[in-house]
Amino acid sequence: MDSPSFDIEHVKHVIEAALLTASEPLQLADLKKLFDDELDNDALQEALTEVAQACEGRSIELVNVASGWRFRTRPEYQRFLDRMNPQKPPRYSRAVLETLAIVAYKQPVTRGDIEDIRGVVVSTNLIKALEARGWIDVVGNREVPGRPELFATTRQFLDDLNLKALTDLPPLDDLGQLIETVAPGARVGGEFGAEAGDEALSADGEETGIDAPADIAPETGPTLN
Amino acid sequence: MDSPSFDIEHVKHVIEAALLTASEPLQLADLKKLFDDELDNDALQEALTEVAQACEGRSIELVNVASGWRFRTRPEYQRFLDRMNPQKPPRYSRAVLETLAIVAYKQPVTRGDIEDIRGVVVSTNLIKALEARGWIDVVGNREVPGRPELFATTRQFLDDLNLKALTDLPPLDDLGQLIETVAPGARVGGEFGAEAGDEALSADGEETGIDAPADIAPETGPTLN
Amino acid sequence: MTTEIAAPIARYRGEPVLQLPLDLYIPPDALEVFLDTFEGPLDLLLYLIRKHNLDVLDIPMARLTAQYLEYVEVMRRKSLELAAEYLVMAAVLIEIKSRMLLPRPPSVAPDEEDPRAELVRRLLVYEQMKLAAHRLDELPQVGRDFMLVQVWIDKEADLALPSVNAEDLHQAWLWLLQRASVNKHHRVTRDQLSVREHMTMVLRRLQEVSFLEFTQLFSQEDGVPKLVVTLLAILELARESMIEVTQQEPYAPIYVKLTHGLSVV
Repeated sequence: MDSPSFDIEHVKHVIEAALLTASEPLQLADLKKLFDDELDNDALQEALTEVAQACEGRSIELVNVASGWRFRTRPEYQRFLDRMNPQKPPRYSRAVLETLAIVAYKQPVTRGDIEDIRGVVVSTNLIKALEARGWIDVVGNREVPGRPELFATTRQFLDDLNLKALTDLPPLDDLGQLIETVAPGARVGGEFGAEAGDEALSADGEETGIDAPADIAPETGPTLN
Repeated sequence: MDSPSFDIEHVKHVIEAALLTASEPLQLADLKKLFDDELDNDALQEALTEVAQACEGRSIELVNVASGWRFRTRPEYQRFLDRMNPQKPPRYSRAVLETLAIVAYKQPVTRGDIEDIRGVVVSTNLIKALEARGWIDVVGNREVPGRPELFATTRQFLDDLNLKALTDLPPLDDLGQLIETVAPGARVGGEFGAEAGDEALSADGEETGIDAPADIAPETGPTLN
Repeated sequence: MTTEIAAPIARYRGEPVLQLPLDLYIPPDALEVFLDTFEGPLDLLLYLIRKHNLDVLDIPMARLTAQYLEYVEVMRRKSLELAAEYLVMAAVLIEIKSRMLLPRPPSVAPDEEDPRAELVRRLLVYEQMKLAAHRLDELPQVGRDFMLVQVWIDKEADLALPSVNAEDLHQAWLWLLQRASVNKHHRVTRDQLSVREHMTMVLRRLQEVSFLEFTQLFSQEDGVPKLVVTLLAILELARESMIEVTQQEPYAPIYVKLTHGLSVV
């Protein structure tokens, strides 16, 4: 706003106070409520940028995550903070992490989908632990017999990993690349020659559907193997 | 400290990170734990003074209250923060939740029992806060030197958590499976030669550990564990 | 193979492999641990494939099946608890293997799938998720790799009390387990909780009166389970020196009181 009384220093201080005390990330709409005069997005954005810049070289930084803006400590200070406070969130087992990865990358998924991909039964406790952590929740039911619940990751999951959107997750290896993992020289040809008959498969995997990720995308619904 | 490597800027940044993230005021003794090298009180005090000075003109200030140092918003910013208000209920710190969980699941317990399980000192304030809330109270004393008080959860605790009996609390049997208990390096499932040995050891340790819970739950004998 | 013995046929973890291991040797002591290392049959199969540098698109089924079955057999001999999934996978492998042994007519329809295709697809999808899980775990995480900033607001009127639910306690216990690595030690089951609850109840009753006759702690309306739990609670309290149980002479009434008879707290 071009109101003559617009004082960017004041706006910065108020915004900073709000962000430092908030228990959750704040969105632009929340920040606007701090001021009587209507503040436009540009002015707010400018103030946020300046607040962020003022943190340069300090131990905290202003970040924009899925639910909004918030301050956090820079990871390089964690080792000092750990000395004072030995309490850390649990380091999850592979079972939990694999389940989380499947929900994150294939959402929405049912427990059955997760079991199909992992090839083992997924315990209720495991799902509950991720729900209790606030990282996954039920977003609906799949319309098949039994109407199984569909799980997806939450905004808090993104917030807790300091991400703005699911697209910020590390990209998946594509299946083609996983196939290539074997060095070309390392083929075991000879010994298993007898069985290695069907070159067709390795030559053009496309026909077998191995190279067609569409097959395994969540859209395929309950047929997802 | 006249150590030549003493870097006041670094000390200030670390202290600031600790104070900005602590849920309770910090004492000099707490702050000292942040650093490997012994830091003397003068150096700490100097750093604190400089951190406090750096806040001049900003919306927060560093204050020394009865239980230690903490940042707080300057009162003149309160009216702005009130506008944003959607007062989300505060959350208890992890220390409070863990203490409450121990009293709930292991009652009756002394403060010493809680400290043994948590591995850290339990502050009087924390116990008092739970008593003030009416969730725990003293139900007796253990007949050991010092006659420590025995804490248990109250009827109100059950009411407030909407439980009929303690047995309605979530069972904890297989929670152990959810967390990482092996060395992080073992997760890729690649090589198991060297690591397998270690794990075998810990597997053994676990079994024998069941008979010797003394180090974690001192007065509670084998029969109840 | 034209390769001479000296030339490594593969590199595994940087080590040259001169000869394919003939079998998967599992030290007997490590077996149980070995089983725990895997998240299931897919994980085990992937391990076997990657360890032997097998071509995923051209899996030698006879070899893989033999190794897998050998492994499953050892587990059974050791009477280890073998998850059903492992047996199901054994059946799948055998079925694929036998289908591959069937002669194929030269005029085989082009759309006929390689019997291994479905297994390969599952293995790759699983491997993809396994790697993703690993990377997910490496992302900085709140509370573990960075902290959130929370500055105090000095405000007296703020009386909103934090709320807690049962799941919070569940989560708190997970934190405890993690830190203390006490996983197996703190087995708290419903039964034990019930004893603990009755210990508290007995202590509360003894606070109201200085002592009670043993029998007064029991009520006839209580069912057997409750009577037993109450007795266990009293025994445990006595063992932990929280109460005293006394009897002047045989057959005399038994009295229960707080140790030191203190009802004042």
